[in-house]
Amino acid sequence: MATKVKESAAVATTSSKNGGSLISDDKLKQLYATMLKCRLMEEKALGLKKMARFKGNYYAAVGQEAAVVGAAIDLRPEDAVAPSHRDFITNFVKGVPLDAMFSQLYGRVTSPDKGRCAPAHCGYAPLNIITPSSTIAAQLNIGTGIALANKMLKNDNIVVAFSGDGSTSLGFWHEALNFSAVHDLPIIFVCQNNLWAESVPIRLQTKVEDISLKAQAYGFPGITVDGNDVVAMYRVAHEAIQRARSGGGPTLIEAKTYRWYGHSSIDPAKYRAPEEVEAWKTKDPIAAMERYLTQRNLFTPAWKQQMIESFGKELDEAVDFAEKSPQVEPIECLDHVYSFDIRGRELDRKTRAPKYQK
Amino acid sequence: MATKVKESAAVATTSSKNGGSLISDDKLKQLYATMLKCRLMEEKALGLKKMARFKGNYYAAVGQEAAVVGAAIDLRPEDAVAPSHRDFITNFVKGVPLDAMFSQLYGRVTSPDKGRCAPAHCGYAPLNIITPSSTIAAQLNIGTGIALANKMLKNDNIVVAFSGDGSTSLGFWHEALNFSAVHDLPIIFVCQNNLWAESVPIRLQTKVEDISLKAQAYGFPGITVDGNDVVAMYRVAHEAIQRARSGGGPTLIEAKTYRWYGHSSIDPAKYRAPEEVEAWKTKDPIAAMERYLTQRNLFTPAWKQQMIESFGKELDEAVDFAEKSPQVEPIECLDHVYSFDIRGRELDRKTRAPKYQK
Amino acid sequence: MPVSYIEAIRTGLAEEMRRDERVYLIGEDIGIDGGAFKATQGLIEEFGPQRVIDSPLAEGIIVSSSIGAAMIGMRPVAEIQFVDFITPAMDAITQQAAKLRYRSAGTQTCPLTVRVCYGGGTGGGLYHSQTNTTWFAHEPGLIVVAPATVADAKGMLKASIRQDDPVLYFEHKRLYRTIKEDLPDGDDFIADLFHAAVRREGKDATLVTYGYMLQVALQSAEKVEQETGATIEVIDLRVLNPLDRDTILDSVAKTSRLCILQEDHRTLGIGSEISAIVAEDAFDCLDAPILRVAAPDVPAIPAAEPMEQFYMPNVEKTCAALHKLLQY
Amino acid sequence: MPVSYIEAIRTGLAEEMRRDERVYLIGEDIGIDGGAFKATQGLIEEFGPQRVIDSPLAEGIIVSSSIGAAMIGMRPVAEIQFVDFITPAMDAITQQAAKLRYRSAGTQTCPLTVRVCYGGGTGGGLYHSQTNTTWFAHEPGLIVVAPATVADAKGMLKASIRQDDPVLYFEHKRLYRTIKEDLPDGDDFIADLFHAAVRREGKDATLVTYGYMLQVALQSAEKVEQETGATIEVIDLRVLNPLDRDTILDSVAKTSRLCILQEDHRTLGIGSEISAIVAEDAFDCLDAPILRVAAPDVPAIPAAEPMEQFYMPNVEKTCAALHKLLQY
Ligand SMILES: Cc1ncc(C[n+]2csc(CCOP(=O)(O)OP(=O)(O)O)c2C)c(N)n1
Ligand SMILES: Cc1ncc(C[n+]2csc(CCOP(=O)(O)OP(=O)(O)O)c2C)c(N)n1
Ligand SMILES: [Mg+2]
Ligand SMILES: [Mg+2]
Repeated sequence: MATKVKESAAVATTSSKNGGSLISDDKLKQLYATMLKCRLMEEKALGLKKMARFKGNYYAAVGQEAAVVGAAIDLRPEDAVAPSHRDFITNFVKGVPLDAMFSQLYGRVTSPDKGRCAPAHCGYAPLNIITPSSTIAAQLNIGTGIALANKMLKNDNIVVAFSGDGSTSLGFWHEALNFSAVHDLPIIFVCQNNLWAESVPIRLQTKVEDISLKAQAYGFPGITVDGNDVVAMYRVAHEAIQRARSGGGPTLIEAKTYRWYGHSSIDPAKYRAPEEVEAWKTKDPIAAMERYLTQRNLFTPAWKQQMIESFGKELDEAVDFAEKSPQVEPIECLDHVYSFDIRGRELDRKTRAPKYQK
Repeated sequence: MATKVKESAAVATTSSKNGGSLISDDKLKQLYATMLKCRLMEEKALGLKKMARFKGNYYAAVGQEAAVVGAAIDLRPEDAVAPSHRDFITNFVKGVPLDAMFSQLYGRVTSPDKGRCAPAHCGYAPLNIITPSSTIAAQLNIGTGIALANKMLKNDNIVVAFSGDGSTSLGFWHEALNFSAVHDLPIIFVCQNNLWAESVPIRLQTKVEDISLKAQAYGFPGITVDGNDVVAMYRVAHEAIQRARSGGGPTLIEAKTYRWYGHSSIDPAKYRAPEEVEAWKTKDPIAAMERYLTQRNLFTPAWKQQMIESFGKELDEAVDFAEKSPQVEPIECLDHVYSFDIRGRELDRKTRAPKYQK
Repeated sequence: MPVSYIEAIRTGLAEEMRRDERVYLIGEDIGIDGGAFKATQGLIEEFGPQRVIDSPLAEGIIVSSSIGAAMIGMRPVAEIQFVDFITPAMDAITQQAAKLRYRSAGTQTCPLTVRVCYGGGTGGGLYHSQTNTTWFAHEPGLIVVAPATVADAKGMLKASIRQDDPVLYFEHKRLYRTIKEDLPDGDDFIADLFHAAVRREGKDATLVTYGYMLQVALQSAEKVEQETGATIEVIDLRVLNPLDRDTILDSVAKTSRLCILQEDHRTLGIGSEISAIVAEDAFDCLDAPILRVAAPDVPAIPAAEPMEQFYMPNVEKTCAALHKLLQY
Repeated sequence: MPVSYIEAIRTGLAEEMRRDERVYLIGEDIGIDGGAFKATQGLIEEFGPQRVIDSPLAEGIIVSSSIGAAMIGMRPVAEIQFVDFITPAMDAITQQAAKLRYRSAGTQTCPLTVRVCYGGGTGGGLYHSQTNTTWFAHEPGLIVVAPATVADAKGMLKASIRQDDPVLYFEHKRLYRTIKEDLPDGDDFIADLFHAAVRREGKDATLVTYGYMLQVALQSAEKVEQETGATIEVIDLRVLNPLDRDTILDSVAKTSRLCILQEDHRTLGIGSEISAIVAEDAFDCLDAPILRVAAPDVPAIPAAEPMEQFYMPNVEKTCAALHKLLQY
């Protein structure tokens, strides 16, 4: 099986190996707008975090928006997304209401998980976004199972599973990719190689330069993309999604990118050279797309400004909604353990008869 | 890093990329003799098994001797071997006394593990053979740790770690190879691809044809060898061992081979077509080497006959030794749990004071 | 006609697969080979390789893929060939399956069944004899069952498959072909998944057990009655998580004496929790210490027969404990 | 000068590394970053990247490579960043480390230390708050320790590194910076690895606990004494496997009343075994049921504060249990 590595992104909007159509102007604008909103949302979240308005740790993807937006923007509601800890924004791209997302940050009763998970670990059942655990790479394996079921059910839904460079060292990563290959499953593995796993540089993670190469071990295509080029990312993801939908099996997409901030909201990231950070900031995916749209006469500062303002308002409303939402009741700690209720069992230990029954 | 796949074995005795010396006649004869003895030993073991002279399951490598012998024959006592369930004969190749090996089959007090493990799970501390667990691939990870320690200790000892095609699907396999690569460890992974993992054919294990390809994911050489050609196997292992000893890092050797019998002594192996088995029997590594030695005037039927007889006697003596060796005492069940004794703790529960101390 | 424990498993699987298209099987060697113990023999012929999947050798993905499939409506039945090899699936079971419903506040669930072959006493040695039920009985969110009879083997398996929670179904390899029972006809034979069962009534002491040890318990009770006239109530736990406190407490209220029999080694076996429940909630009923008949605290069951026998709880050891209890 | 729990860990590591060249550290982010909680800060500067290894993100190989290295004479100290992520190392720990000595009849051993960061009450949510001590306390062949004081944090760590068995060293994240103690000088300060400790003498009831809960236990004992005059003996288990039965039984022989306090959820927590030991071996001493103060049986600690507080055992819940016990 042919394995592509490092397809150039430059030609992405004007040609496609498989003969796909050109990307419409509307789509280009939508890609930009979505990235911008993701950025605004996460900067908002970080600001709130700094003011200690919500608790727990947040993992920002600022700088990596192109990879997420390019991969997830065209997904259908029925398609599943398997996010990692850093993919809070996949929820937004897929269409989760902001109220729900900010309630997640605040751990309120209005959050999809009713206050159980850490702030960034957001899932959403109605749109088939797996509620993430923290176990690195575990989402890939569950995603693989969804893809298996899609295949069994003979529908054309697909799965997009996100992970980071660090995740590639874990056995789980390997088992998911290998299994997907053996069964030709409709799944796309998007590995956001941001060069660091917490404080560990990629050279201590793997001996290979391009993670996409690892797909060769499984016998399906792997491709390295400039993960800060949303158009390239979109194009490559589009092809992979088409392949998956039509029974062509999995693809591994390595998006080379960079996180601007620390691993999480408590990490000053002193292990990275300031020059490295600065160099990557000049490759800001949003600024790059802005230049690109400007060249194509698709961009005006007014349009951007208007978006910043109107989306800013939406964010404020969502924050307001979250902050006004009630805390969960302490006793809800006992809910959703099983399909049956355990409150009686736990609360009144003298009432011995379990409250559940079949 | 260059990755070699499917180097031809035909040229193995007459040339070597790295300029190694030709293989001596003595070594060629030793390779043959060792394979023959391994075969005789396992046929003996299977015969005893059939007569129910010892208990538990035995996993024969009959048909695969070339892969094991070629890889392990030149190892030093200080080099470690990490055997899988099917690599009982690595013990013999490395020099473990037959008495100890047959005591292992019989689970007697004279066995290296004093009757604890299943018959084929033989290790031997004095020669650095890891006592295997049954967990598939786990030996690779422990072997990797030994290689790490060798590197830290700055000695030139190496590790040869055996596994099967089935093992490649497990996360453990991946973690071991990746870690070895990152740290350039002195370890050789010998994957005996015998096309089946119990009843599961290789196509349900992996989508790639050559397991050696998987080394690309880790950035070190992988090579496919005719695992029934002991000379080719020896040559390739020799190169890999030299690389490892001199700090060149790991190598993955895929030995394509075949097990003649069932997965274990209770498996009739009905899942395989009889034609497949017959075809592979014509590729008997011992017969092939016999022809090769004959061409080179290094073989006489008398030599073989003499070996069969004298080694047969050795085997009989070892069986006799094992059968006459005492059973373990029941109470030894309580030994070797910790570095301190727990007999007192377990036997007399009224004596509360633990018998151990620092 | 009496059927064996393993036949009960096989027909249970077949019936559920016929009843519900969403049920499929996945595991190592379960297809063409019909499983290491032949529990799935013939199923690939009837249902094809799409529904009887010979998986790659990777317990992690066997379970975790089943979680994903279950999330979107399938009813997977995963097989772990030997519980000794369940460790690669530890994350999938304890961190994913057990916690998915909880972490998504009930919006995402994974109704899967994991069939786990366990148990010793067959000479399998360290890595083909383990029990390991504690790891999972300790995890809220999982239902853990361990059928000890043929009727339960079938009825609880079918119930597990239909249950909307992840179920670990522990089947004891030594029961596969050693016990036979007549079973009710028809495929609507579903066993309760939540209660322990009194397998033998008695008034002088309660003996709690599960799995293969039920056989040992019944024989011991019989023997002790013959020897002393005392009657021993034998309780088969059936469900290891969440535990049915009632049946145990009610029995101890009647007998005032409790002995627990487990194949697992002593420390933190299931018996520890049973003992703790009774010492907490039925202390006043007790007339004697709570005794445990268990294997010694060693890492696993050695292969050599003398040590295996030393290890395994048996009728002799159980009777000795019962005598001690009755004489107290 | 009083030092904190985490400083004690750091200096313990440094001293052992200075003392013995074979000691090395391996784990995620332990090098340049000095660890997720800064337990290893400064060590890579002193000992270099050969002895302070920033490993790939793979707990399995972190532990299993340490087993191999230990086999041939090294003294590895592996770090598990959060016990919530120990599952990938489940095979390495329970099937390899715990059983290597046994399966080789003592000819192959692995003296390694695994430092495991655990515990809740810091808002970490489901996957940064777990306890999971049961899985390992249930495995003979492993030594499992859980220091609750600064002196033990240092002394038991050093003892673990020198011990010829695999040791799991559970360090509670909530203790890192909340407790401080003066410590004896010098690097020969080694703590006992085998016994529980009486942290507070008493005669009216015994309260057994470990880890962070020792703080809660001591406060509760104090409060109950103020309220009722009753004195509570507080036992810090220190070692979770193999358990020190003596100290517990001796205390109960004196007090006749036992309460167990654990952060873990109730079912099959360490408390179950403590209870079972006492119900078995000190029944006659008991004047009251054995009570357990434990978290409810839910999959893990939720992040939102109201639920976290509902979950966590605390002084109030402990005092309520002690009152009940004393009034019995
Ligand atoms: C199995 C496991 N081990 C350790 C951790 C702790 N941890 C959380 S994120 C992280 C680094 C992840 O790196 P990468 O996969 O590159 O993703 P990134 O954070 O760069 O997006 C680590 C070590 C975890 N969550 N799961
Ligand atoms: C983790 C684990 N899962 C399952 C098994 C059961 N088992 C033993 S050998 C085997 C097949 C191994 O196949 P392969 O790696 O190709 O080695 P071969 O037997 O062909 O030499 C299986 C499934 C095991 N020992 N360990
Ligand atoms: Mg990263
Ligand atoms: Mg094989």
